[in-house]
Amino acid sequence: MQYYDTGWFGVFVTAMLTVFILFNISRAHRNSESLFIRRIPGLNAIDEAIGRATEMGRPVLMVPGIGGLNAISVQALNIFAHVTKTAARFSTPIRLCLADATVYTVAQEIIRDVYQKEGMIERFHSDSVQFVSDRQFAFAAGVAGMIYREKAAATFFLGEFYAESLIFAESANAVGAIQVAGTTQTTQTPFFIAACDYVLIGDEYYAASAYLTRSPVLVGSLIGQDWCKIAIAALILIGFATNSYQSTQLTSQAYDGKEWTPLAQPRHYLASETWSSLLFNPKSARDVKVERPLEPEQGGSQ
Amino acid sequence: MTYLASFFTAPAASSGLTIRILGTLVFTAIAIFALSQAPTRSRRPIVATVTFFAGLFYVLFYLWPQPYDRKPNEIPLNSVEAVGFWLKDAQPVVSTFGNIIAGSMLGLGIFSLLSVHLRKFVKKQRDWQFSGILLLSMVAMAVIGYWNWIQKIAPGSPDLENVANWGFPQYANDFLFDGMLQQMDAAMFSIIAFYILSAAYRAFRIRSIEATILLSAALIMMLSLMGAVEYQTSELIRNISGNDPNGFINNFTLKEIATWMRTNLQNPSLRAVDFGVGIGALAMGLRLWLSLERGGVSA
Amino acid sequence: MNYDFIKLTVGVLATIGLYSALYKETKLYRFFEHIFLGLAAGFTLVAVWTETLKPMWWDQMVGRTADGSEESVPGLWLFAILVPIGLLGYTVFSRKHNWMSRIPIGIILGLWAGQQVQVWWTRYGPQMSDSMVPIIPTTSQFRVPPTDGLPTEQIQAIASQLYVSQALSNIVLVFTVLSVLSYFFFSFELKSRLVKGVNLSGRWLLMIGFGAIFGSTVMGRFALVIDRMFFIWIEWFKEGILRIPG
Amino acid sequence: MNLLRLGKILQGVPRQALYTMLIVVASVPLFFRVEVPNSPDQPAIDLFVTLNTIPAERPVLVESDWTLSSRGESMGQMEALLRIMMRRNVKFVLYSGADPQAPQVARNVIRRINAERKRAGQPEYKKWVDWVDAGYYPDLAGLANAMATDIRRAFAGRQDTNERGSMQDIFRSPVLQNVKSISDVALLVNVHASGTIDILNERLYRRVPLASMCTGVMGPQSMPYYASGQLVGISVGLKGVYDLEQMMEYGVVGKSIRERPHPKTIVSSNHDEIVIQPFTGQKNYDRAARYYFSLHFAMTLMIVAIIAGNIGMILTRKPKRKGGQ
Repeated sequence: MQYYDTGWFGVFVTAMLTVFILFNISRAHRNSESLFIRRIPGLNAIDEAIGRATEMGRPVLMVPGIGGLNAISVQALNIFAHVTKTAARFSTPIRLCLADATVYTVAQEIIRDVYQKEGMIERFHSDSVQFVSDRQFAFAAGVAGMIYREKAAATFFLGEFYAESLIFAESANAVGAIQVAGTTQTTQTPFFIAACDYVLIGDEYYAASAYLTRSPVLVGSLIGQDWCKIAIAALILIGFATNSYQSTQLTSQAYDGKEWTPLAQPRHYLASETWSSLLFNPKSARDVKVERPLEPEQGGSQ
Repeated sequence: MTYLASFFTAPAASSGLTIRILGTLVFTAIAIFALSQAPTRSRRPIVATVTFFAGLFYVLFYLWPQPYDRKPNEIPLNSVEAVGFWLKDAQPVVSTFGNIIAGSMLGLGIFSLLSVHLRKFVKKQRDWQFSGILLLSMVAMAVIGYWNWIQKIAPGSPDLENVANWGFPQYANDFLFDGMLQQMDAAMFSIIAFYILSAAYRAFRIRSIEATILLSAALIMMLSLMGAVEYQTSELIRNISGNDPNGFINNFTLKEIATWMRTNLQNPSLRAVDFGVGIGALAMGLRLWLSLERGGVSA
Repeated sequence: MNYDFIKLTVGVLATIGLYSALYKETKLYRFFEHIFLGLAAGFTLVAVWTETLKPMWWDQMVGRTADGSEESVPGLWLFAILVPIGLLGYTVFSRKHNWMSRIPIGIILGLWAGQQVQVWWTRYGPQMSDSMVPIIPTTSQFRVPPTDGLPTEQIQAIASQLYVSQALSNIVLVFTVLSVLSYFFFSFELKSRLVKGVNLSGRWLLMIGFGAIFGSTVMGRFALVIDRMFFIWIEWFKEGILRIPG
Repeated sequence: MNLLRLGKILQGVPRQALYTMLIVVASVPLFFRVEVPNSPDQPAIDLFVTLNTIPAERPVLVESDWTLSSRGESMGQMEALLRIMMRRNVKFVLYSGADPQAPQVARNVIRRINAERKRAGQPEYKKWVDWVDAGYYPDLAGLANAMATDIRRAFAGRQDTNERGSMQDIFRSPVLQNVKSISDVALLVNVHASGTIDILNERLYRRVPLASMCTGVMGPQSMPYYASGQLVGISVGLKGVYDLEQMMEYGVVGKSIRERPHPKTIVSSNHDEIVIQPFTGQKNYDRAARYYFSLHFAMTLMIVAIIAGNIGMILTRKPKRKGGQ
């Protein structure tokens, strides 16, 4: 199915990107020193925010979004582990609010782990990591209430946020908390930009853990991602060059998504008839017919 | 799943099925016990392997050439097709694994909720009354919900879509769910409008170039969405151009500008962000799949 | 006082209760907040079985016997392994065996990761090809002539041309994609002024995009609050209390 | 000095005051009915044209992924969609992949529209005969993949009460009996308040025409799919619904058509020789028409607030201005 759907090209590009990432990870293993990552403002704010919370003796509140367990929430938890480490040293209370039981499980373990490694497990309360609700707006109401009551001094909203983003941001703003936010949901970023002090935009979010930990794997992967982006940019450039050339040429055939049919008088190529378009949207194979033997009736399982 | 190896299945309500299920449970229990005895250094590899095979399925599903025009109960022509058939048939089954496992872990969340609020309630800590209310409404909703559900699935039960056949559990469930829960959802959702107003009032100041750009883009969009304003301005412009459809100024109606902004600035810029995010997700996916992040979550 | 009106009234009270947070966090808000959380948790307890585990796990595992219009479906006994795996998650509270909670986690993450590879192209391929727009105008005319009332082939001919205005727009489009993309390069130092410029313009173009989203979202949010007001004033107050049909 | 005070006031309006103003401007206009002038967006026109030109003998899949929390926008979308399909006698399958409650919410809307048809003396839209209910699917990705593979397997085992009141497989219903594969379906419309259209696009693009009716929030995220031809049409938020209601009222014609059914008929710049007659004398203007009027006041408040804040800032600005943040 897939090859007819996407053509060989889709598989090729995906494979290429994969190779770029993996290659750079292995490269980083060999020499991780010389690797450069540009500064990401939102992240330098983390320690400042925690410091402020410590002065005020008020808790740091973290939310890893309302998504299920996936790379996005894992990424958030990796960052929160870093935050917690700092908070633990200052013995600043933390509140990690979760909207998904599986993420809660992971968070529970990571955070306890952090306190253990810092040798202050006694500071780890069961309230520190709590599941609030897995229903979007119940979660929003609960977290907002917590922000108000606990007068959080610093809040971190990192992860998969939807409509509730602004409820958190404005409640936190109302109690005068420093806010660091970041989401992969481009539709929510503007609200964080409007209401929060520091915002991670787009895949700065994914760059964050590499920036904080400097671990070779992450840094390497980040470089690989840059390669991928360059590759995408290059592809776009090539495609747009060929299109620009081809659209000035005349064609005597028209393409209807299945086959070419001769035209009365030649005209310029339509966008759907250019090489790039044909490469990206291969001929649909709906008319491919395969004859196969039938298996005897009975006993189809589920 | 015509082609799914029928080895994994047994006729419904047959003793064979029951035995197999129980057998599987026993086997799993033993396996888990054995696992729990695994030496510390072998733990990471175990988790890594499990993760790898879980991910491998979809990767194969993507890469393996799969027969296009395929009708039910056909037999594959060769081994390549056989694998393709199998992958395609297994996919709907595999795609539920995540939900099932996540579903059976939900208790952890509820446990956390209970432990926090029961403690508050029992130890009469601050706001213990509210914790009580929470626990109460939780129990009520759960009990009523199941009561209603059991009546609904009971064989020969009347059509409960029809209000005429409703009894107490239906009314109670409708009251708690439609009357309260859903309404609270809507209320919380709509509260965002107020926050959007105060946030915009506070943040949209022409302080810096960026803020100014943000503000002007937002303003243009808002105005173009106000049908009346949009309509009036285009009327105005049509008059200026003297109703000449070719008039150059026609390009500058609010809607033209908004549409142009959307197609040539908004969509492309978001698309570019999404490329980055997509790559980020792909990279993170690979790292998790291959358990490359030491000390990370994956293992 | 019929049932529907009581239900309506409670809905209104709940709305007002939650809205009270707009003034300040009061006992009233706290009251409804906790009811909300409780109901949500209770509902989840019901839904996890009735919507997830029963249809996706139990029914698949035990299959279905034939009845009337339905042929029977055999049970997938192997499914019996899944819930015990999920239950491994509960070892997270055990000091000794908590590592086992990573097995179900690993499976969920693995499945997710695999899907990323599967869906990347179908999601982003068309987006890429859509950014490959021509920029060399094929005619000296500035803007696309209005095609009202033209026969189809003439409209076709016009469509196949690239007018100067379109070419300009396309240049903007490509530049936007590339410059914004360049803003997200993390591993290079930006030395040359040109690159810096592109990078900065990328950030500004991004801001236009975000501003536009903000603007178009406002409508949606306001629609919701208007709908709430409709619920309170028209459905409850006007039609419910004053008994005036809307 | 006085200006400075004014500026301070304009900058420091307490949030509670803003909130009160919003409540007022959102409520008062609801009591009035005004037809707001408006010109529909092309994506919405494309959607309307598609809905009015698909062959009536092939069914439409309606994936309803919204609940009461977004009823302000989605309910209007759903109502408009149903009105158009029912008036054209297009048969449809209702299912949901986002929320267990979505089907019930959608059923309520269908019930209400049916009541409305009864009042208007039109035939009721019969379950099983004109539409079937496939219910809720917890795993949309799986469903979409399965649909692409074999639609009969995707919806396998889903039953609905037939005209004789007994449960039967939905593929025996007049709606689906002729559907062998996804290509027999005329259109898949996703009424959504979340990112479900992404999942559908990833798995069903180029197998069945996809259309989206989304909330204003999802608009920007779904719009690129329209731009890249992955969606045949899209109606975004309240404006989208109002566009549809207006097109129902006045009809749509292609740009090469000279004579218009109604002076206010909408002209589609993406179509040449189509004529879609208005549904004259039927209930076309509804929810959106009402909300849209209030919306203008709310938006105005927002814009005024922003401008006031900026004026305030300018008035209080120190002689030496500091750079951006």
